[in-house]
Amino acid sequence: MTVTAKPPSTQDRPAEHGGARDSLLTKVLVRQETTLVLVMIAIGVFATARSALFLSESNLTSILRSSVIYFVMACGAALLVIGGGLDFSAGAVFTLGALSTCKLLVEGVPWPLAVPAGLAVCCAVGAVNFAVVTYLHVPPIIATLGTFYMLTGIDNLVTDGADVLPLPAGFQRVAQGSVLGVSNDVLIAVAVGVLFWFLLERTRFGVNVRALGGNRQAAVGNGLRVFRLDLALYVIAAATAALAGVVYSAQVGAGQVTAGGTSTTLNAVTAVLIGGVSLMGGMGSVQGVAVGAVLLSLIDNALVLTGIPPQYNSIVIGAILVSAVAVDHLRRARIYRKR
Amino acid sequence: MTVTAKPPSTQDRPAEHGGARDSLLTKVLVRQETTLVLVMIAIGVFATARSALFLSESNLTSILRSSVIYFVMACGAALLVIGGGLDFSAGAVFTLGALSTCKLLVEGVPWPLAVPAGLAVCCAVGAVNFAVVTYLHVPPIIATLGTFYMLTGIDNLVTDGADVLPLPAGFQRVAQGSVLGVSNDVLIAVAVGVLFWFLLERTRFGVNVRALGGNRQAAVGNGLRVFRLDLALYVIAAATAALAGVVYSAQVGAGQVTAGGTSTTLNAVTAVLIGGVSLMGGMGSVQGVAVGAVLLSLIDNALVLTGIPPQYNSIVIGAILVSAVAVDHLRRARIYRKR
Amino acid sequence: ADRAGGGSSAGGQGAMTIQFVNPLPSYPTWRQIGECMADEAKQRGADLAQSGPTGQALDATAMIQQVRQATANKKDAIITFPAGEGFAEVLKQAKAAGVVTGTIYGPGGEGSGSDYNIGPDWASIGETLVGAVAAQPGKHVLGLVAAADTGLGKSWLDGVKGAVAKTDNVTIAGEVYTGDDAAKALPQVNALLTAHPDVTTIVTHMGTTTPGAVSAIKSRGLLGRTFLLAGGHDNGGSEAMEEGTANLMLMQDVCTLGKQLVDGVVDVHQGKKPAEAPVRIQVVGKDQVQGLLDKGWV
Amino acid sequence: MPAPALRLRGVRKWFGSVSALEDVHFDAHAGEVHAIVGDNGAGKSTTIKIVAGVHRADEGEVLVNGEEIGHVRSAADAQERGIAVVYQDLALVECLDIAHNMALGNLPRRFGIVLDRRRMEREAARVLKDLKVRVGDVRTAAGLLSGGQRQVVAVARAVRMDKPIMLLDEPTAALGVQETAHVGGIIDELRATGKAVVIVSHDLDFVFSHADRVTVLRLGRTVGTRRVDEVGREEVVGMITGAVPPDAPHHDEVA
Amino acid sequence: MPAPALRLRGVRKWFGSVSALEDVHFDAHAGEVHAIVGDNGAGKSTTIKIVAGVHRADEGEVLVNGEEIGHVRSAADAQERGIAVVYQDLALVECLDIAHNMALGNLPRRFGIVLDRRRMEREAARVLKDLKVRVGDVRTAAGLLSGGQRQVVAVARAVRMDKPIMLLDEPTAALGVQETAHVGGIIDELRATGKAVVIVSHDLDFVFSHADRVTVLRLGRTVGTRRVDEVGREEVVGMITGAVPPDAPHHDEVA
Ligand SMILES: Nc1ncnc2c1ncn2[C@@H]1O[C@H](COP(=O)(O)OP(=O)(O)OP(=O)(O)O)[C@@H](O)[C@H]1O
Ligand SMILES: Nc1ncnc2c1ncn2[C@@H]1O[C@H](COP(=O)(O)OP(=O)(O)OP(=O)(O)O)[C@@H](O)[C@H]1O
Ligand SMILES: [Mg+2]
Ligand SMILES: [Mg+2]
Repeated sequence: MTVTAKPPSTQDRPAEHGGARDSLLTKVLVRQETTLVLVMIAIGVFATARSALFLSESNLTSILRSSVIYFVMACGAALLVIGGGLDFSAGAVFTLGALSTCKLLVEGVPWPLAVPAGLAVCCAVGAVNFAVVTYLHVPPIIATLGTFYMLTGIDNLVTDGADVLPLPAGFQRVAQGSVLGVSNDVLIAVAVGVLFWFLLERTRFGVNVRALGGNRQAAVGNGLRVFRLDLALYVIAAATAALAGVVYSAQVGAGQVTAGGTSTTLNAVTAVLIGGVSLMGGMGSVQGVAVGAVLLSLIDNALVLTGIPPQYNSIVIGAILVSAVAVDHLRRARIYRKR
Repeated sequence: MTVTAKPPSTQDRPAEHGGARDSLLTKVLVRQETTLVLVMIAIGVFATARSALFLSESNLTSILRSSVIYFVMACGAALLVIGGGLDFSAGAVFTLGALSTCKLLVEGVPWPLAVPAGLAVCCAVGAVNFAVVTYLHVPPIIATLGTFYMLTGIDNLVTDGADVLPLPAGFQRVAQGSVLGVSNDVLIAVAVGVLFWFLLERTRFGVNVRALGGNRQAAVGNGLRVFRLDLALYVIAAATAALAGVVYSAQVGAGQVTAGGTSTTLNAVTAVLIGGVSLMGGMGSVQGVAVGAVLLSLIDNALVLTGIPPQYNSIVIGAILVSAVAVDHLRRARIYRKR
Repeated sequence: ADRAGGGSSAGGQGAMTIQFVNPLPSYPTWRQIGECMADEAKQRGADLAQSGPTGQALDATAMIQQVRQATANKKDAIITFPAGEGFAEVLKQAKAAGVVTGTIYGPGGEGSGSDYNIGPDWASIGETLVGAVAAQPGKHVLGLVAAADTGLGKSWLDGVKGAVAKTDNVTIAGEVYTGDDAAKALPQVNALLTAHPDVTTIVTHMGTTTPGAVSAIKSRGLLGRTFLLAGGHDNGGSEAMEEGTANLMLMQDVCTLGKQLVDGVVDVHQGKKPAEAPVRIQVVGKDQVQGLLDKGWV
Repeated sequence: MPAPALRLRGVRKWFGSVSALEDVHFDAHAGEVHAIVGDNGAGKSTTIKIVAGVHRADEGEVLVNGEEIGHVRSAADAQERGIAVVYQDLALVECLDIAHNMALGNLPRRFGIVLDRRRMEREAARVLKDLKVRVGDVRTAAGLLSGGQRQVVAVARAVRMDKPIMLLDEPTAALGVQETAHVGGIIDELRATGKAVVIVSHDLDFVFSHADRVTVLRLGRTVGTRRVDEVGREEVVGMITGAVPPDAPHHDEVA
Repeated sequence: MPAPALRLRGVRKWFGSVSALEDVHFDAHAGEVHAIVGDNGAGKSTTIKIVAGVHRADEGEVLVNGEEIGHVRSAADAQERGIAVVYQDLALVECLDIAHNMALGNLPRRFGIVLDRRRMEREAARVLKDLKVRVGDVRTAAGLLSGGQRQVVAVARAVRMDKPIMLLDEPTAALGVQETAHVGGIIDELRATGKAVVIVSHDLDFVFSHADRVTVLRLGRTVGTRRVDEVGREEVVGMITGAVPPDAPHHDEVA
């Protein structure tokens, strides 16, 4: 097996034996987010060429605002996936959070009470997911799929299948108002993002979650309180799904029974995965998820603005998803090019 | 840590140090299928009590016939999952297989040619999935999700969104005819089931697939041709999804653009998981998948026959899914009871 | 009016911009509505862009996002199918931003957020369906097939149930849901017919049910005893009428509906009062189908 | 003589219908190195895991400092009761770096909640330096290390935990000559600081030069415990292979 | 003297920007046991994996029987070219049983396609018996075995493959005294049957009693190769630690 007989050229080798770390530039360049941002820029250039409206402030805001839902939901989902779990029920929890909050709102409960109450209901659902997985030993997907079905039924029963509205203006301002020109829903997303970034990157909890997802047996053996971590993860995933539902209700001014469901779960999971979180656990970042969520709503938006017939939407979306990740791999391989 | 000071009672301990294997009875008892069959019997008893029609031959046949679709699709999906992969595109491949076959049929191509052609198209899709995963290093879920989106678009474009019909009677008999009183679609499912059981349990290929899913690195190191295995798995998964689509078309006598999609993927994956196949790879059986598929259509059928208001359907489905697996765990724990 | 955008290449400066948020852009009926709208918009000098959710199923969330995007992009008018009560609020948000709103098959009226609605509401669709069945001689037992007990499915179920209550020769034996999953049509209709062998007519709001229902009726040997009320000529509706598994078909003049909707929205934009449009939906027997098809009905 | 730091009595363990431990007993004292030796599959790792809280004994007692410590339900409990472990399979998280792995279960923090990454890396580097170990940068992911480097990280983690009872399951199996000598030195130091060190090893040279007592397991049973300075290598090998019969059953303290 | 069964020349390997091998060369001959020793992280396992086809060398040559064998792109290729391997991490499939693991990559079959399970189990039991190894039933899942039992299975797998070149990466690290002696015996037998056996080990006693030649790696470079009967233990340790300077660079056959 003669691989090559070319003499070694040392200049492009920064490394000593077993030592060497990558430069900061390399570190930034090899991140998946960087690729996704490049893909976003490419889409943006294309969309701008087809419609001047794309770069208008109101359009960019609208992209951001529609990504808020995916992102908030994806934050909790990402944390759970990094911790080695999976929550299929998120789409139904989204609806449950929205509906239970809106039910209270139309009954006259002021929103500062109704929102926490709605979230609390969903946290309880998260705890049930945890209990079913942990104590009844049901694999996470089946457990949360079961919860998904049950909640879908409950969501419908509770509302009798009808959307819940009208919602008080005060509540709608939670998403529709703005502070210093930035709309509230975007602010909420930023706050959630910062919180999750902090949790994941700067706390013991974050490290423990990565350890749990990276090697559950090692986490157990090294004395992590894995049940507590699991509980926290399922509850957090449910809470962000519910919060996304609440924000969505405030955005559209109604508690929609038909919002959420499989497609919402799918979108959040897509944002998580495209953002570089590994289903194998342990790996991923909030920045990646943020870029993934914005990319998804950017694609949706650009498809409308560029006037591509909607029949072609799904082809374009599929192609972009796959090529974004594929390009990412090729870029990295180039950076670490084999001699 | 005093666990217990009770003197050892040896009689219920079949084992010697590090030795001891379980008896055949224990082996049957601990299987997940056994639990699922018990759950099915329980549902059957309940349904019969509410409606004598449940046990009618035509109803039981109709349960079996509707499980055929899930089962055929789930066979390939299960093999792929056992081999450590995942195919999200199956729902769209289902549609593609049905549509491409039906397109050929309405153009006058006889079914013994049209069906293989339709399947071949889908096998090519499976090969594309493999290539994207292997050579572009896109994680399986994103790759197959991308394929899913793209095929959804292509399915629509090809048919202009309209169902493809009428189909020749000869083709419809492929599913609707019967041999010795057993309808053809059930016979197809049995044949597929036997083939996959044989593949998984009695061939080198099956062992290699389990090894690949159980520990990919070990499979590579031990000299398995992992790329070939991957290719085979993706192609097989696509082929069964397409075959399921073809059989479905023959059942209803139309190539429906709207059949397949996310919900079909979800149903097949549910059958796979509830049947005891682990998403972690390596573990699972065709028998389990068969029982899982029948259970799903049994639940749907029993819900209608027992006259449970359809609003409660999804609650009942969710509850049965979770409890079937939970009961399974409890049963096993009892069998291997701790002293 | 604002500057043209959103995929307009033809529309010049000052042309009215209309966004049609199509619920099912790949579905033939809805695609036809979109095409007719685009033709009419061109006639009226407006610029109509079309968008819609990805995938096969109706996705209210994605539609609402697109309504909001069109509002943010300051379209002159937004047209959509309000698939649920929740659309009222986003349409109101659009109106508040100065956008003219038009709906098809919506509830219409003050609270709907719609400046101009066209097409019957679900109560009158239900009456049309049930009325046609009741007009046939004898007693009729309905088996209902709906997507779900929410959104569109629920509106339809409520309409049908309300209408049945007003007749004396029509009853409902049972209902099943398919979750808009075509592959569920066959087993669900099979189970429905097993549980309620007395069903004479299968009624559904989903064209996707047709092949499954037809297959179930035939395979159970109920040809001539149980009929499908076909939900349009696509999906094998015409063939079912031909072979006798279906005895009635719901038909609509969707193209005219679409054109009138565009006219109405343009009129509102120009400050004119739009014309009331007649209801163009009918349930017909086998002999009338071809005539209506020739007139552009589907 | 004070109560032993760690005492096992009649410990049994079943995995399903497989019996892994039949009757394990030994006493490990503070300030002593207690070796556990035995054939492959004798039950050494299972014993360690029971003490570590990973498995629960089906029968028998595990006492820390002479106290029944109630149910230790998890490794976290065991850790709180003063037990640090190096597992035979090392139990490293491959996607985390060396510093994180070394601090796992006891991450340093500032201001109550913020992870003190700087301190964590400093501590990791210091412990590794104390161990005279070269594994490159502490920010290298554990999954990229060589077999021996991983083992060193696992040992360093246990040392950093600084608990009164240390359980080391084959801590030198993958180590080179020098590194093995370093770890021997560390074990001597741990004994000098008064810790009870329990070490599982197949390397009898290592056992004879660092341990004070040695307990031999065979087929899930304690064959006997000896003071290293009172026993010959042949006798230990005989006990391992079964050539020397097990000590008479008894339930008092040994040695 | 015939061409060496296995020859490495100037092999280099980078992982990203980390250099694992700088210049590795040695010759292993049929009918000889060739030991590779070196500090932790010296590059022994990386060398083995390159020969095994798991990694590809960035530079340098790997020759089997004096022939450039072209690109070995995978372990499957290497296996076809007559190489059997025991990896340091063993590479067992935990969910498969012992018999399956031992036959992996070379499952016996009947009638062309049917897996011959009976024969597979019989062969596994026979090989294990030949190795005088007790791991219980060959139908036990590998994941349930003790560390040493796994290692025995991995070694048995390589023996069962019966290839002319055997690479053993630390095959006795987890083994007890008796089992280590058994494996030593196996290695002697393999040599006697004319195989080229390459063995990585930290156990210098083992190396000195079973190997014919020993190559020392240090920091990814070959320091030198010696005949075991011509070198002292101190010299080898000195080469490992760097106390003895590396041999002058050369590109001809050694020893
Ligand atoms: N996949 C990899 N990615 C990055 N670095 C690696 C990888 N594999 C090995 N290395 C590095 O290469 C060097 C040599 O590793 P190798 O496993 O060959 O050592 P070794 O001689 O087998 O050591 P040990 O005796 O500890 O097993 C080490 O510094 C290790 O960290
Ligand atoms: N989780 C388990 N399930 C079933 N059997 C097990 C399990 N863990 C260990 N065993 C069995 O228990 C016995 C003792 O295993 P243990 O790992 O304690 O041995 P050991 O003394 O550490 O051996 P080694 O020196 O090889 O590491 C073995 O026969 C093993 O197969
Ligand atoms: Mg052990
Ligand atoms: Mg090594």
